[in-house]
Amino acid sequence: MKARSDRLLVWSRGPDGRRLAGFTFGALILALITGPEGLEGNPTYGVIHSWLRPRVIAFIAAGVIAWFLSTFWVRNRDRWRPAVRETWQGAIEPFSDRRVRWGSYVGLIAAAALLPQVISGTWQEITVDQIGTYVLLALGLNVVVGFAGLLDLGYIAFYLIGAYSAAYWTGVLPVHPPIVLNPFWVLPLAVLAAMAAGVILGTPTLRLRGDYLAIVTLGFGEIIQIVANTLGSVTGGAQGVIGIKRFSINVFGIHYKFPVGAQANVPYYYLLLVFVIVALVVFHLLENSRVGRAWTAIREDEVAAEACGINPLKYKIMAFAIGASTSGFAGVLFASKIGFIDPTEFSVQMSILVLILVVFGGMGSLPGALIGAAFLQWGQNFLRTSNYSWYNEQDLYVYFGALVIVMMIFRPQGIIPSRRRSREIGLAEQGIGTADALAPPGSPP
Amino acid sequence: MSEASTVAPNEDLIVSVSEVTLRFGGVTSLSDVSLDQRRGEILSVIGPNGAGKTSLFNCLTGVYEPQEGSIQFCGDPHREPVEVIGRRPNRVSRLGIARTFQTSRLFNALTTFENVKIGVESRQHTGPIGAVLRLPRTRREERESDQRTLELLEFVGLRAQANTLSSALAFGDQRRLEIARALGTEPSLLLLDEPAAGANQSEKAELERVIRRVNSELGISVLLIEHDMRLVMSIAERVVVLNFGEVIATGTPATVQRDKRVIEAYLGTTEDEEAG
Amino acid sequence: MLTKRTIPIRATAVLGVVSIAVLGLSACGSSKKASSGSSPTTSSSGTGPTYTIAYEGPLSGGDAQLGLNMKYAVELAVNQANSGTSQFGKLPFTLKFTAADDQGSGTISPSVATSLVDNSGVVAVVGPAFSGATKAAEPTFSAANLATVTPSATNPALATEGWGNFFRVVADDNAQGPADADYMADTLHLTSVYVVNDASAYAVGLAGAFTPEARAKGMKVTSQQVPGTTQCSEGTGSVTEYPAAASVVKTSGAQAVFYAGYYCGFADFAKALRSAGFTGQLFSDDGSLDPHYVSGAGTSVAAGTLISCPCQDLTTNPAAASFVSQFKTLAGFAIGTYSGEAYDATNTIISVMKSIAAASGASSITRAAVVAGLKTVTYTGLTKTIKFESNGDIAGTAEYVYKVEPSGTITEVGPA
Amino acid sequence: MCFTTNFWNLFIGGLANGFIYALIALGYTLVYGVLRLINFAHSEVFMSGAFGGLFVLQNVIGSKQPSGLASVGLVVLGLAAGAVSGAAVAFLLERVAYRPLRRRNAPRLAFLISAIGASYFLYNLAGKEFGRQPISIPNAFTNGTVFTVFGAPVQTYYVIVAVVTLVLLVLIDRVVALTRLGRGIRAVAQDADTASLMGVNIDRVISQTFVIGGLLGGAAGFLYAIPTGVAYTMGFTPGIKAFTAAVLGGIGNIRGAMIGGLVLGVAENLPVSCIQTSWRDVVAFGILVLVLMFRPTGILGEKLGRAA
Repeated sequence: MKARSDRLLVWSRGPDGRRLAGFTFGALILALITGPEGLEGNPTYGVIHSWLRPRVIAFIAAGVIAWFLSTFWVRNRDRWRPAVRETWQGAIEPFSDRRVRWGSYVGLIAAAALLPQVISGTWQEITVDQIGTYVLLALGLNVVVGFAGLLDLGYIAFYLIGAYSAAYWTGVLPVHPPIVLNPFWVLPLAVLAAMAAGVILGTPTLRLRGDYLAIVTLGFGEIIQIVANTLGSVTGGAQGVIGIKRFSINVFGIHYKFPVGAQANVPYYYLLLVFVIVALVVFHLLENSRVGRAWTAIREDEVAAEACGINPLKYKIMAFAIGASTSGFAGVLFASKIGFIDPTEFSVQMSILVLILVVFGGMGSLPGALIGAAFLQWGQNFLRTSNYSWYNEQDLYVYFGALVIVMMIFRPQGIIPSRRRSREIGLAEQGIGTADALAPPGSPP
Repeated sequence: MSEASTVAPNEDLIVSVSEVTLRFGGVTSLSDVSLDQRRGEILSVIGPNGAGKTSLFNCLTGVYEPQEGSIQFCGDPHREPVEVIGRRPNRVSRLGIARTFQTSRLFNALTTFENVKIGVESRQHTGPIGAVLRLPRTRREERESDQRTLELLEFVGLRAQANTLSSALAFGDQRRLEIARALGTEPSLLLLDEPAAGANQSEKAELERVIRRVNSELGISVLLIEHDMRLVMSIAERVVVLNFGEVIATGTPATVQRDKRVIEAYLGTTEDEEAG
Repeated sequence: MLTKRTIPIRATAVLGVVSIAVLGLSACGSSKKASSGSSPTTSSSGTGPTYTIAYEGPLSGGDAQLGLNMKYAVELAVNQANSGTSQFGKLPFTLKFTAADDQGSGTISPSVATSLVDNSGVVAVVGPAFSGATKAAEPTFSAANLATVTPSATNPALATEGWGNFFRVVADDNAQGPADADYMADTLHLTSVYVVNDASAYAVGLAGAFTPEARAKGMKVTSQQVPGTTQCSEGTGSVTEYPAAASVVKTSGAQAVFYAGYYCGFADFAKALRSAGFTGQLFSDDGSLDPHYVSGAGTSVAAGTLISCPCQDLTTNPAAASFVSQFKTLAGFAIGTYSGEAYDATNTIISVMKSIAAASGASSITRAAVVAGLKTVTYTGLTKTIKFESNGDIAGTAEYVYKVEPSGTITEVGPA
Repeated sequence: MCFTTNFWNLFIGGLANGFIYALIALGYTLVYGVLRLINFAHSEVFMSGAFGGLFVLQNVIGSKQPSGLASVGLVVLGLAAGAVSGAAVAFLLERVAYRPLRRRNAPRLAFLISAIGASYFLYNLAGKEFGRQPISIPNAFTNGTVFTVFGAPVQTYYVIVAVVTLVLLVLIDRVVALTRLGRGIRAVAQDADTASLMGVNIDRVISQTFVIGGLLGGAAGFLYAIPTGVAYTMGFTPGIKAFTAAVLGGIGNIRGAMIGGLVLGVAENLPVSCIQTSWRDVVAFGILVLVLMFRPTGILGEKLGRAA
């Protein structure tokens, strides 16, 4: 009897036992976050009704089944992996042909172009406001976080700058521009403004250790939001700005003004689609250029990169400014689409949301940022519009927070990792290299 | 100052370190260190652990900024020498001083080819705009750097491993890859920090061959920190000995080997090493 | 050059697989939504064609309670009309109710608005509840000429954008601010006031309307912006600012504080004021008309506070007794701020629909007809007589003042 | 001119805030010392401390108004409850969000992101379970003026904050300087690899550091919530402010956290009589940005070993 309980103790501390404990813990957490809301003045209500009700058995059972499957996989991992890899290789084999690859690009673009025709008006709106805009934002943040390894928590400040640029140049702010412009002309100006803000913020702070950068950008984001909200004589203050002009085309005898309201979704969708494709192409070219390699070098070993003649500050500022300008760009699009800016919407939480999208998709991976952002934003809106009894919109960030922790523990490279990134993370786990630019310069690798 | 008086005497010096003192808090790491290296020379810096050899390298490459002294570097004999102190490492690299590290610091997640290419590209000018628009210059630079990278890999004997992850290379290959990456930055002076540390005999022989060829075929001056005395004696033309941050002897390998203070310093460390 | 080739291959493959999945899922999502929309059809349970009256407002998030106050009132009005026992008698059409949650947010409300516009059965919307959400959603409603009657969005700018479909059954902040100033000067006979706004859109507008009128009445006005805090859902400021701001208010020697903002921040600020030794009158706006103000500040601090609202307390109104009790049955809680306004807004819409049906048949009720009808309607509701000006604002400016009793209950004192 | 009108009022209020910032900042500083990592989720440790104190006091204090010795006991009880809740959350946090990453030697970016995820998870979960309205803490003592400084009243609450903070700070300073646990923390802070070679159990030291930080953060949460009530979102701003204080004093430096907290508390409060209160947080964040730009090592420099 004694020996048996000893064996159990040993087993429970072994890998299988620890995994079982982990899965059970996860199941309990899941039971809690999908459980009922707590009641005001009765703090234990939610906990009791999540854990001391029969439904918890289902969760624990699911946890144990998941543990069982995972044990099964772990036992046979080495045997199955080659087969999985081979199947995967077989599946992507045709794409090594240039024609197939380009064909699939064209197919995807065509599918994306047809998308608005097959979805309802609500989903057109969501696709533009909630998915397309955030895809663009995630692609930009991916340059900062993924390519250069810098944690920017004030990313939305640049979005705000873009949005207010649109408001300024279309003449609806209390301060008036020298000339009123079509938003198409505002795009480059907003990009410049956001880029300038990025450079001004980045130049002094990017010299710092990486984790300080996170805090400084967080502070910067707050300051920008407070300024927009408070400086009423310039920004319109807390009342926000209303009546921002829409895009219009007025060349070669074509006169087209983007419509208002629900009719605006389709034209804005195509506009966004074009910009997302442009961003993908631009960032792909950058990643595989001298600039992209310099970012990788800095991310991996800043001291060695400097010794190779790379100016880390220059490239960090570059990444920061490129990310900022993408954000500013998206800000113009969104402000002009909605026609209204509410400064309180540009909160830290929105910066964090974009970060979550990038982390989920895969830092440093363009398809990751694209699909991760699209998928999470789609899922979030799907849940919001579906009214499931177990899902409460207010608990979104409970799920997102848990998702981020789980990703960091089990799949830090994201769902669609960049090949470089996952190599770096793999190597860092073996104690080689740092995989980000956060280590203080001069510290040993 | 007339041109004749400054340039003429230094014409054959690639680097001239004079009276450099480096302190960290209360600890003096280098004290009044002076040394000259002739153009085209292989000079070796030796000394026991903690003597300040790597600190000297870090001063020469801009990682540390010494409190006193001056380091004059003259990469091009037709130009005036320039001060190294006060420049960031990447500026120093541009001047033409390249280095390797005591424990190799390769970009581990990149391939052998990409590692060297990063070095080669430091002399190029493609910026984000060029990279995105694929300007003619960008494409030309890409072709040139690919070409040059392959040449350098050939030179150090790693062409066959071009597609291997640098972290997957054998130890000796990693050392040579680091040299190739450094050579990519087109240096006129190459600093090697204990390249043979931890290498086996055949790897050492291969390294020695590469260092000689760097010196003779590419005409690059080499400043070498090394513990392996056999290697130092066989390839260094002159040797500088550091101990406790001070230069205690300078001369040909043969004279230095007989110097009494050098012997003392080394015997002293041997005991320390046994104790620690 | 050497490894480059492999990366895009992998990327493309994944791109392909996953985006097809996403496309598929989006389509699923859309089909689900599309099927929930319904056209006017003959319903078996009711008579005549079926039309939907929608409610848009926050049903989740920090402001959910306010949204629920209105949602159940709208639902109740629709149920009563369908039952045939309401003031309208038996109607020649059947009503449906649908509620849409915009969380009070301007980023979500456009998509919520689009979903209501897409639902061709919807002939009128009660809401949006919040001014920011209204500003963002109204272009969509306006393009579809779908009438929106808001029971609670009081931002004056809403009536100036030329949205022909916009109506509201409450007085805007430009009416409330001066009314409050008049009340303080004429009824309370105060000569100095410290105006504090919580930096929200609503508070800034209200404080801006209050100040000139108070000055015109000869009061000495000092003002300060003390942002709502992260303690509450509205703000970005920190609670530690309240003691500092309160000591500044105390030193100014003002007789009263007019707090423009919401109950959550007001509760903390009131505590800080009393703690700093300020003994003057506390006065706030409809954002503070909530029992949570009393529970947050504590009864001893809150007692004596005056709160103004363009809304009327129906619990003491005998004509509203049945509304009050039926609301309680439906919602499970008592009527709250803007319940009565939402009820009146819904009934106004129903009365318009009834007269359209009477004039040209139940099948001729269209969105455009409802908008046209609302422009000329006169309807006597529980809270006031509803008649709209040409810009959609309510005619007349009814303001009421409430007081926190020593027991902690909030009662209406009378019109401002 | 405006600067002088409320000077002492604002100064005293600022000091009280500063003491609380200092307590929270210690949590950042200690964790930073051993892990070289900003524990973004520390603000949620602080929040859970406030909830812990609240629930215990709600159950202990009925409708009556306590006074005298009962008040002292209740404040100590609330502090203890807060500290224990904070420590429990900090312990779990380290186990779930940090330890698995450390085991894998994950990149630092992963730690920061995991911490942000943990922060969002914790405070939103608290909102879900405990309600999203702020809840007042029942009065454990009668708040009145104890004495005045240049005409500015110093209230009971301020005195409690100052006394509690000073006692805790001295305690921690001594613990780190004198005990075996403190030696472990200092050893890991100076050089984790060497410490582990010398037989220090790094996992345990890190866990203990989180627990100590959690104790202080939880106690601070309770103190903070006495006048303002408890809300699930309450951690964010004091968290950033305390981090600023830690950086200001020199992160990794225990006495620095104290000085940084007081300096920040006073510095952000004093301008309030001259500017709109809206700009107060801009002042605090501005200080952070300036410090990081011009003296990233803070007032006292950063070294856990040296100062302790």
